[in-house]
Amino acid sequence: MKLAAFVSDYRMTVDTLERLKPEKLGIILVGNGVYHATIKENGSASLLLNTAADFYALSEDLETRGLSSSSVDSKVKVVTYGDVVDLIFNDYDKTAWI
Amino acid sequence: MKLAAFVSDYRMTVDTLERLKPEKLGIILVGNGVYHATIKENGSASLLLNTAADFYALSEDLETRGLSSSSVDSKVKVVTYGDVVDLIFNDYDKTAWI
Amino acid sequence: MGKFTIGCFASLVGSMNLDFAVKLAGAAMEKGHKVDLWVSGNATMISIKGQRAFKDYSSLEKPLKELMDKGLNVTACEACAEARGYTKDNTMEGVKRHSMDWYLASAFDADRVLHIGGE
Amino acid sequence: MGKFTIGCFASLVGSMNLDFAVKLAGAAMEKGHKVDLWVSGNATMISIKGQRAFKDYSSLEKPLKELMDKGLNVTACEACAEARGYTKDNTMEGVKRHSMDWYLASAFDADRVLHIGGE
Amino acid sequence: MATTKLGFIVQRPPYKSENPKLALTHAIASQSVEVYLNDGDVVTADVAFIGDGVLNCLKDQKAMEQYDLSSTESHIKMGLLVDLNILVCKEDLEKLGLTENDIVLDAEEFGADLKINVVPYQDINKMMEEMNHLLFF
Amino acid sequence: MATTKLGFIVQRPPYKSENPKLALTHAIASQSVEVYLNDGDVVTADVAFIGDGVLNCLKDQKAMEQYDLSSTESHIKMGLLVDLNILVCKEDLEKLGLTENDIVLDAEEFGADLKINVVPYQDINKMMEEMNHLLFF
Repeated sequence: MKLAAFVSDYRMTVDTLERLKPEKLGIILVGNGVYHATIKENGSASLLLNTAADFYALSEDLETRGLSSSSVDSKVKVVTYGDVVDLIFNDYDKTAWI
Repeated sequence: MKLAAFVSDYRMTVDTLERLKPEKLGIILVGNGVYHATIKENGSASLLLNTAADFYALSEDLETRGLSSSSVDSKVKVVTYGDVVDLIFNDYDKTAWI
Repeated sequence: MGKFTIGCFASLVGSMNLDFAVKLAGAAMEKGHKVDLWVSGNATMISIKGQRAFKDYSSLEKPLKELMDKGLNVTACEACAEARGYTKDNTMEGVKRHSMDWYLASAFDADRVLHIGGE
Repeated sequence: MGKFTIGCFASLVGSMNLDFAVKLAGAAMEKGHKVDLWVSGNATMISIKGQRAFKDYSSLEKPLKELMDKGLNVTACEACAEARGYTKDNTMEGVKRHSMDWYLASAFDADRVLHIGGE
Repeated sequence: MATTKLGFIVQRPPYKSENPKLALTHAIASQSVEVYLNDGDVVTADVAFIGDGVLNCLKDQKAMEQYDLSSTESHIKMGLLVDLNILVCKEDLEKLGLTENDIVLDAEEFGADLKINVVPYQDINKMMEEMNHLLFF
Repeated sequence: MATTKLGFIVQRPPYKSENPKLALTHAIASQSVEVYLNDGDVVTADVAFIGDGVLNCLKDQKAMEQYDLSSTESHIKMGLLVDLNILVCKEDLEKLGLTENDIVLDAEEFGADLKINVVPYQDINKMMEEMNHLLFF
């Protein structure tokens, strides 16, 4: 399957994401999930970004939190709500809100 | 200060508890916090129980979750709502719901 | 263009997951998709009428109504609503109330389903 | 015997923190303490009248009323309630509504304060 | 005549959020969905407990006695009664120090034929592949 | 004539729960509490951001533009305007790779005299010791 997984937390309380093994995985960072795209805790990028996946972060939620697109990790593509709709419909066939 | 700290989560998303340094610390496990008193993850008791503190677990919340008092770690005293009131009023002077 | 079923279980104020659901519904409709929004659990809070729009709180009555005017189909879980004291009388006009099978029926012929859990 | 101020910000159904607050208030009153219960944020959900008591959902209207009859003082944050569409008209009898300073005033002469945050 | 398969994945413990219970009540609603569909059209619901979600399956939950609230255990039994396929992750039970003795396995007292399936995670992964849509709780 | 000191400790990030904002609005309410008290009686509120709570202090939050919602940043500025003592944990800022340049430090545009105090954690610990009651958000 081609799975679009939404991450809306910075501190995750489940280990589901590391166990899912879809043929294609997209991780869409929304809500407080966007901190994974920008915060370098103790100097290191979020471990989440080591997952074998394509990464997206919602522009609107970055801006809401005072995070600029320039601080987003190079692995992560900044997208809008409209882009998220297209990702869901065109690039993936199932979704998971983790 | 003498602090009664309430823990209501199994997966904690804050590190506050390890940083508080009151003269006397009581950790009262309520809600899903009671899993710390019983679950041996990968064979080990919860790391929380290594904190220098007195531990209590709410009997009503253990029973709600199907956890028996006999499975509670020996460091933890099983208490009732009435006992919690007495702890708050008699043994501690401040509270913290972590 | 497809059918998109969004289920949301998060509260009106707080996690902003319900704000996300409403905005995503709007973005999907702009792209020509048909959208069903199912609210259950604490998300039934969005169905009550007369939410006062303070700037300090998420206030979704207005954006929801605008999207419903454009064809957004919003249904609240009846039992979840009633348990919280949201009766038929204090439900926002245009929001339907059904039992949980409505959500599954909406998913039956949906091209995509996004289920957003609760807090 | 002392004065105990409990503040709770968690939703009516879900985390069970509000169930905890109500039970703890009852246990404190049984021991002769005077209890003020402040509900703010999603906990204002407890103040709405006509919650239907299904066994599948926390239903706190009845236990709350029983405790109020015995002297429990319950006050809801007015702005938090209004933002969620809980008006004076649909508020449970006996529950007061004030601005946030009421909570601080209650804490002023409280012997103990337990503040239970939201989800 | 078509079938849509929904997979309900419960990844969190009970009583902290309403999620696990709502997963079950929604999955059980697959039994009555026909009123909205054409003859022969069907929605099926499979339920899997993974991670801390397996804690929902502990037996002897006394939520009714303590909080006047139906237990998640009783909802799982209702699920068996309406013949839902319910999977519990074996590795996650073991990780949390639990055995099949600790969890609800059947609902014989209600006359349910089906039993809980304690299975390796890879079986749950396979189930997820087979579903049309996934709902994570 | 008595003073009760309340310490508001914010330990979680903004916009995931209402907690951080409610901490500020409740702390600001210390300015109007006298209506309930006798002459000379006072309630004071100190606010501390620790752990991920320091993320509330990031500047240029565009919550109003994006979600029609006042930002936590604007609430912090309101707190300064009514002369609340607001502490931000230095170690936690550093841990998250943030500097004083990244956070709101004053509310000069509203005429506030007070500034945010970026302090070592031990100063926040000391504040907690001095308070009569603590409220963790």
